[in-house]
Amino acid sequence: MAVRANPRLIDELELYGAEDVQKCYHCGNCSAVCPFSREPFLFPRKSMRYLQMGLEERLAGTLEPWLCYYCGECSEQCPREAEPGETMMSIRRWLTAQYDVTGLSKLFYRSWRAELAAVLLVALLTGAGFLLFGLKYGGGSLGVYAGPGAFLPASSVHVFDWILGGTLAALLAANCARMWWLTTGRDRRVRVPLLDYVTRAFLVPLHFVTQKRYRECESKRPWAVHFALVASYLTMLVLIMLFLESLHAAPANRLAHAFGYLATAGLLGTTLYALRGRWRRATPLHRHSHETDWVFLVLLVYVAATGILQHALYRWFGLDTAANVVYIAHLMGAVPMLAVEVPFSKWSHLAYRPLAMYFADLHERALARAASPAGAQSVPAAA
Amino acid sequence: MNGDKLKIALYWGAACGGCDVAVLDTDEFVLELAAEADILFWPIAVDGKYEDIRALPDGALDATLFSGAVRNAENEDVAHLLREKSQVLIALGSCSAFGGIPGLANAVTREEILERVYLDNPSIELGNRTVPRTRVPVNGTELELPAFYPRVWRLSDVVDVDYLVPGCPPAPERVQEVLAALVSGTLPPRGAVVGAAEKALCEECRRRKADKRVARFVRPWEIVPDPESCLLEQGLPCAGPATRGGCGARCPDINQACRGCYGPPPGVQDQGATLVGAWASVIEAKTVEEAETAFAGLPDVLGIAHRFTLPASLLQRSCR
Amino acid sequence: MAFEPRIVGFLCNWCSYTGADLAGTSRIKYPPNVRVIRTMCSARIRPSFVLKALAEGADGVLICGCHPGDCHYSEGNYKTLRRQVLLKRLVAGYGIEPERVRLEWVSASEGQRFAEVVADMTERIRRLGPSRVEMLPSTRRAG
Amino acid sequence: MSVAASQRVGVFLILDDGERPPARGGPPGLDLIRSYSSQLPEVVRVSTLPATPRPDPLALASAIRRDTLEAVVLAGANPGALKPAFTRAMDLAGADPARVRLARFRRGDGSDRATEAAQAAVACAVLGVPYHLATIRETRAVHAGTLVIGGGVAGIQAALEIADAGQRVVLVEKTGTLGGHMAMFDKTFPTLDCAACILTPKMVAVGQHEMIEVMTLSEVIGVDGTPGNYRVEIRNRARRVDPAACVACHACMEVCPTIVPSEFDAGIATRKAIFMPFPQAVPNAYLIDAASCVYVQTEGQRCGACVKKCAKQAIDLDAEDEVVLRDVGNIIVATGYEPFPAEQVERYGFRRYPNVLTALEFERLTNASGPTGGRIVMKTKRFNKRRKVEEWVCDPEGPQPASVAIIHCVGSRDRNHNPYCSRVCCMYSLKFAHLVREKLPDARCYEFYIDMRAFGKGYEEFFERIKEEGVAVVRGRSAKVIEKDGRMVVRGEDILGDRMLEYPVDMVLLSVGLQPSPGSADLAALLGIGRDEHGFFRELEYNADPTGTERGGIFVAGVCQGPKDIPDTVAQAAAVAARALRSVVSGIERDSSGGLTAAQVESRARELATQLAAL
Amino acid sequence: MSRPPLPRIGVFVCNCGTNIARTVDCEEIACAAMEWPGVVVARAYKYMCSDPGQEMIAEEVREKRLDRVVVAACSPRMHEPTFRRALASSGLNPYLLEMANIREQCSWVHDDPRAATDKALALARAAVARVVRHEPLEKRFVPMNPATLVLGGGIAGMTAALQLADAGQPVTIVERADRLGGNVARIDLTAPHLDSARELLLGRLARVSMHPMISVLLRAELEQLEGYQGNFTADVAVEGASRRLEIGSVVVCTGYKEFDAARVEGLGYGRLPDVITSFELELMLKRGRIEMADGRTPRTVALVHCVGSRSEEYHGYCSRVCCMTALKYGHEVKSALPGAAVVDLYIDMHAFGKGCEDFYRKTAEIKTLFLMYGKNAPPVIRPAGPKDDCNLLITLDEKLSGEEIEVPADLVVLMVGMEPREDAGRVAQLVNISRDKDGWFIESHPKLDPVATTTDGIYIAGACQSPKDIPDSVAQARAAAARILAKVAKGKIEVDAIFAEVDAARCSGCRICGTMCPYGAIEYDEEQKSSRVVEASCKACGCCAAACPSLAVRARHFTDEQIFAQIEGVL
Repeated sequence: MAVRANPRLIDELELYGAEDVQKCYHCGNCSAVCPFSREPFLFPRKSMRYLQMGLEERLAGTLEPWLCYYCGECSEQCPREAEPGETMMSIRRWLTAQYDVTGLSKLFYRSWRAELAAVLLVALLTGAGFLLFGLKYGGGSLGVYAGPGAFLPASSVHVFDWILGGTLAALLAANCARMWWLTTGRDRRVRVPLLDYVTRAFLVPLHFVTQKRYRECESKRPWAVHFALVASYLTMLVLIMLFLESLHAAPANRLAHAFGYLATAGLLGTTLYALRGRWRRATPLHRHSHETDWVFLVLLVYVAATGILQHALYRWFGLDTAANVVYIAHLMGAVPMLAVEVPFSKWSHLAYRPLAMYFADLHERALARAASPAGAQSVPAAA
Repeated sequence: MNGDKLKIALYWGAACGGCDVAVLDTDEFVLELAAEADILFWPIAVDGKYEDIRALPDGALDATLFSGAVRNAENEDVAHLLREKSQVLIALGSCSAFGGIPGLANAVTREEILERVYLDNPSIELGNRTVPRTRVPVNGTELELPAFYPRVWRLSDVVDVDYLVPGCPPAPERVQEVLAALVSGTLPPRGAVVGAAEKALCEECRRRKADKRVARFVRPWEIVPDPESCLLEQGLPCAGPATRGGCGARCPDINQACRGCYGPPPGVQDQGATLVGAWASVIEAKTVEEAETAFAGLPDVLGIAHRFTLPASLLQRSCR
Repeated sequence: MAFEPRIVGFLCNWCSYTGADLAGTSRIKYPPNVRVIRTMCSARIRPSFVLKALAEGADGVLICGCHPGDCHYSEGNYKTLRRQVLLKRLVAGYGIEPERVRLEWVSASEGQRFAEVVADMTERIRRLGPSRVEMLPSTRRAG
Repeated sequence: MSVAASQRVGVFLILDDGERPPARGGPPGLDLIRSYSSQLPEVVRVSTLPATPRPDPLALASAIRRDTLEAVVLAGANPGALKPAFTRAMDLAGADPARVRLARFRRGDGSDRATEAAQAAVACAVLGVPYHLATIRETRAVHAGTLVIGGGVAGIQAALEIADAGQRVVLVEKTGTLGGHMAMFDKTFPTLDCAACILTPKMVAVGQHEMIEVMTLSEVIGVDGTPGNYRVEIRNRARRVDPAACVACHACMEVCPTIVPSEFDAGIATRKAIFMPFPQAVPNAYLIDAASCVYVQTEGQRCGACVKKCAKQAIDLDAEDEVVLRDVGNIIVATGYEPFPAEQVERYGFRRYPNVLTALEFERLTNASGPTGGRIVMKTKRFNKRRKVEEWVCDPEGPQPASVAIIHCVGSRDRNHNPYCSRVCCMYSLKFAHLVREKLPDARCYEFYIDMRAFGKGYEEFFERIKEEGVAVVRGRSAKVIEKDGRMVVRGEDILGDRMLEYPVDMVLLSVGLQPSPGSADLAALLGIGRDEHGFFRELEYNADPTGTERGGIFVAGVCQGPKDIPDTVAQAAAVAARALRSVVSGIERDSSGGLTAAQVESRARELATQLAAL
Repeated sequence: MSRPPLPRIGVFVCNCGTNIARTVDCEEIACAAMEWPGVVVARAYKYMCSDPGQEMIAEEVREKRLDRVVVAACSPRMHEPTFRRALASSGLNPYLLEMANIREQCSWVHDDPRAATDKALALARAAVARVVRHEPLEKRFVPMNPATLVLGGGIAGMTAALQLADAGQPVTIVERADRLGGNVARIDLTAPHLDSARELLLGRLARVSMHPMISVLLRAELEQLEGYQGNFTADVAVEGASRRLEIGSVVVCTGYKEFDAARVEGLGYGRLPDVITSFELELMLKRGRIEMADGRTPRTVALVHCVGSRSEEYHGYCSRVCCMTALKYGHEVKSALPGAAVVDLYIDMHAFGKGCEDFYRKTAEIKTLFLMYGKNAPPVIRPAGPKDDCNLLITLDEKLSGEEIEVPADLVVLMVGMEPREDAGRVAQLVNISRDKDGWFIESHPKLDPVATTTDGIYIAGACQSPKDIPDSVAQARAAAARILAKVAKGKIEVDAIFAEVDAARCSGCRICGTMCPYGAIEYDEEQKSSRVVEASCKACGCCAAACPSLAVRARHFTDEQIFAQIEGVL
């Protein structure tokens, strides 16, 4: 059965940032340049082809975009300036929207106004909520930051963290399930035995933590930066989810604090580096910025900065009131950042990417198994 | 005998006798000839011995018409004899002029011929190894046979010849013309080819001719030729283009490709090579394979192209 | 004395003769056994020329023309090729080894090739030995 | 096709790509064009439109209706792009859709000349008169001679065409011989006939032609005058060998101590400082490369061995350059091209791996008269005793490659290098593949291509033939040449086969594109002719006059105008010869290359409009 | 073979410094030559080509009353013109010279002095034997009629005519249709610069119509052409009446016709009303109405390349202009219908001309969807179903994605290729030129001579030679004009002294030579029943002479006698 082409999908993808994909004339240079491009996952050219032709179903089912780390070599060498790297990035955004079960992602990606509104709305709600909570159920006084009578007791915030975390995790899990369905579950060419799912599952945490594939790119620096960012982020996440009290508690838990400082520094450093890069359009990766990229980075910087500021105000200067105000401001950044970015936007790639590695591995095994009797390969096409 | 009458002789060397028949085919003219000339010697028609001729003084004969090629010592001896005794020596017919059909023997060696005819022939009695020799003792006497030469010669190879009358056989009308000229003393200066045209056969061939293109050569039995158009164009290896005219295009008139019996046209040295050049020029092959296919209808090129002129070819197989 | 073959070369003016000249300007050495006769096109070569050369005592005849499709006169070399096929058969009829008559394509840039062809042909003819043909005698009495 | 005289015309000035509509005023050139347009009596409206976004025909239709326009003129750098929109708009507005006319011009830097030409173009379009018709200028041709710059196949052809007509030609060639790049080639596609067989007779004909004055080692350094009457200043660099005396015996070469890479052999072989570019060079004489000659470099202090060796005393090492003047009527520019420098595409490893060769190098390698006698060999390492270094050389006895990859579009169709298509590479690459398969029947041969541009007569058939010969044609530009386990590996995507290829190969041939000769910028400035964005000389009009230039009496032919193959080059060269001959035969230079004021053109156009209406 | 009276031959052997003398004993040759029949002087000298060398030859010619000269030196390709000039300057016919190439083909290629000298002796002997049979030859001239007949009034024909007429030469354009302009008149804009074809044509048309040197015959056809270059007589039928024209040259610019798209079954042309050809789209563009058959505006327009071209079944060749034309349509459709999507189905994108790759990129930038199909696997077009939001569905095996896809379209434009006009065969026969297997006229040589044909005086230009775009046609038309102008400028046609001639007294009219000549220089005289060589058209290859079985054709300067003598000489 022939697949229906849709010459207009390219217009839709343009909203996700694929502004140059139409220029591609399929010389195959990008795929050959890319160290990750090998059978059965040939990209970026083929993904660009699906996009150009509007083969929506095929495109939604591809794992390839997640296998790309956007080192930018392909874009650098593209003879038509079709920006294959950026196109892959755009497809990832589009895929994020496809995986999202709520449809919010689509809204955010297609309209930066909607995303901004959502962020602001959640921020206001958060601010108002915590203010109300602090006044009504918390310490009631902005003058107390920590300890008994604290305006926002760590334990309460911790509970909120867990509720928020749980909700977001559930949403993300639903998206991941959809991702599985689109890429693997419905693909009849790929038959994955259950055992494989179990035995290869270790790949998810492995890639999640190490992003080791990223290191295979020719330039190692982006990986280092990304690794630092993710490590900081995860550290912070662990600290907040598990040791929130320790951060607040006096006397200070030196270990938690030390990690906290490190993570904050890491977050600030890497995000500022990224912002600077995007501002200067220094590398191919940073040459094109979708609106959502700015939102994500700005929020991260903001959250990291407010986080460390409230800490500093309280710990170093003993300014409890100011610390509380900044804390609320911090939460007004952190909550929308998580609520919007984790399931619906850029953050989600932290989940999708390792999953994609995992699925890709399953695909490869399944295909190899299907083709195993005939092994020989790489004979010239017309020989 | 009337002293005014011409004295002529006719002789045949290695020949089939067709030329003599051609002389006879001049019908009543033979009688006129006989009225004008004394035929002193003509093995097929007149009684006469070599000794009679030998007895004549040199130059006693006004003319001799010598048909047939020189194949053996006897042919050569008589040729010398007649040359001495004749004022005018005319080579009558293609055998005499160019070697003719007997001349095809030059494609092989004498040994091969003897082998084939006397030793290796299926009709030979088993064990019989008799091969002719020049001297054979029979019952105490020695019989002498004329020596069988290693190759066939044209008459002009052994003696000076004054005129050539080509044709196998020459057309009777042409023979008559020559004889009439002889009688009336109007033969052209010596050395000429007489009884033939000055152009190639195509000149008198009545067929319609176009610019030549031949897809492939065919054997005569392969096609029924169109009676109007050029036979060569139809793929038959017609020798007409490289053959002297004069016969009146007798063969093409009966849907038969010219076999080349009148020999090469004026100036042409080697009829066979010339025919090869002409025939090979008109096919359209671009590779050796294509050419081989196109030439499949020419199985024996030498024999076909040099059917009557092999002893006159520029090139001769070594007899050593 | 060792047998030195005598070979007559017929070379077309535009490709092969120029190629032979190039062998010279490039100082490529080859045996001196070929004597060259220049014609405007290889298609000028009448089969009689070849017979004549053989009859005059040549041990071999080399004909060189432009590569197929390359003829200065668009198709002359094809005509040469056609004649060559029939000519070789004719020559064989005389009891002469057909290898003594050779057709080669040599372009104007193939000086090296010309030298190789000459060397190869000389060697082959040397191995064949002298040509065993006789010239058409003007009369038998002479011999 | 009659043209109605007076109509209500609307002029739409279309801005250049990326240009924003000026809030007020605008660039001076544009303003002058606008004011000029609006004062034309036929013009009822002048508006300015950006090139993008595309105007909506419906909106245009209402604008046309509003002003009851009967004809529309689109003016700008690329007005045709909007023509269909306007045609439709005219139809929608109930006007005659055929009355959309184009005035194409380059505003450029807004110089007076450009503005004047733009105004003239608008005037012609408003009046419905073809621009190139109204701008024809006739001047008397004073000199019959023609200067041909460049001695490649284009220059040779043009010179011969003119000289065969009995007219005088001065042919100026920068190098020491005629022939250009074509002389270096082995075979030419698609007929595979040998380049030398075609070219050398023509070179000889030029060299011996009594009507052609050949100046090798020469350059044009000054041009002065008007069409039909140019005075040209030519610098003849000293050859230092008298070509009339030299018998090309090569005794001098044997004693010359200097060895340098041979340009003619594209660097895969060497030559001496006194050398003959190639055996069939015209003039067929040696010359001295001053840059590498010991004598010249030491100002006569050392060497000079060749002088003593020359029995004909043809060598004068102290000869000096001279400058000569020639008066000509026409100038033909046929300066050809230079191959794209392959080292610019680092990933193909040219110069890093010895057996990555450019097209020209391979041409020499496979050429029967090349350094290996046409044997395709891999470069082998050899110790150079003189210079005491290891070198990679083409040894005629060297090993032959078992697999060869040919990479198309090196430096072409690439925004990072030359964005244009070089037009000949596909076909010569196929030719290479054929030669490889023919000479090395056991070798594998891969072609990596993007689009197979086999467009000419017999080309497509040639492509089919190559495929049948067992060449693996891979649709996909190979991205890089890498080294794996001591072997070169070519990596590329086989798009049609849906797989990634990594072929180990012994030799890589880079099908480099063509780019303008190094001196073309200076020459263009000297001659006062334009160049396009890629540096090729700009033709006057793409369709109507593909060989004329902005300056009358100066024509371009061959690759210097844009990449093209030999048949197209020869046709073009003959075409320019026709232009030159036309003025020689009639004594009149006639061209539409400008030089008239807008007012002159306008009044001519008005005259013509009435004549055209009468047709 | 009658021998001419004993000639007086001078033999001059060049040492070429040591180039020859090093391996060849030049003195020995000179001594030996003195013994050869006819040789009255034989000398060796250092440099024969030098001024003193040439002077020596001239002096000997005068003093010894030489009537033949042999120079044994370098290749005749190098110095034959030099020595011919030397002969001419001493009052001898230059063709009474023969050179023996004892440098390039002797001293430079052999090491053994004895063998080299022997070979040089043989070559010199052959030259002497040959030169005996040389005869003085003169270049001849035939008059050149400056008038030209241009067959076909398309862009190529008009360009050629104008080029000639502007040079002041009379031209007659014979056009079959009732208007000039040809196929260019059918198009609106030209690729890649989107210039107006109308303006281009109007300019040409105006100049042609107003030019005093051009006469245009519309609704006219060539009926017969006789004569040879410089001197043709053409019979032209103009609206029934026959007119006779005396002309010197003919430029054939008969152009092409478009491929009949209905022949490709699967495309549905003729069956599906919204499948149209490129020329039909041109008409729509000219009218400003791109509409479907029912009057609606298409939302998606598909362009199918290579219809009838690059296929095993129809034409194997590429039609060269369709790719760029399709790209042009991409732009035009997007301009006229900004909301429409354009789908472009191609095999390889032939954007090779100047500015074309750039145009291709721009077309891609405006989001034209390019789909690649395989050669010999053309797309199939069928009507869409009621549920589809389109009119037609195109199925194809898309090569760049490897997917079997279907593309929705409302209007499909078939880029029909070019093919020879149906009367091309007749024209070829009339003017005696050949056609290739596809039916295009064959040029004399694709590189040496792309506009001349094998018949001198007949030129071809434009798409009748093979598919071509406008600039290439224009260049070709001008190139053809250049050839004619060159001859007109001289006023006469020089016939080289070396050519073939037929001895009518020997010719039997077998017509074997008829097919030998690639230049149509051999004519058959029906009345005389003999062939004849048109000297003005002969290029002296000698092929006919080799084929002639009657030795009636004689190749001057390469006669049988000369070559036979040379063969005897070298052996």
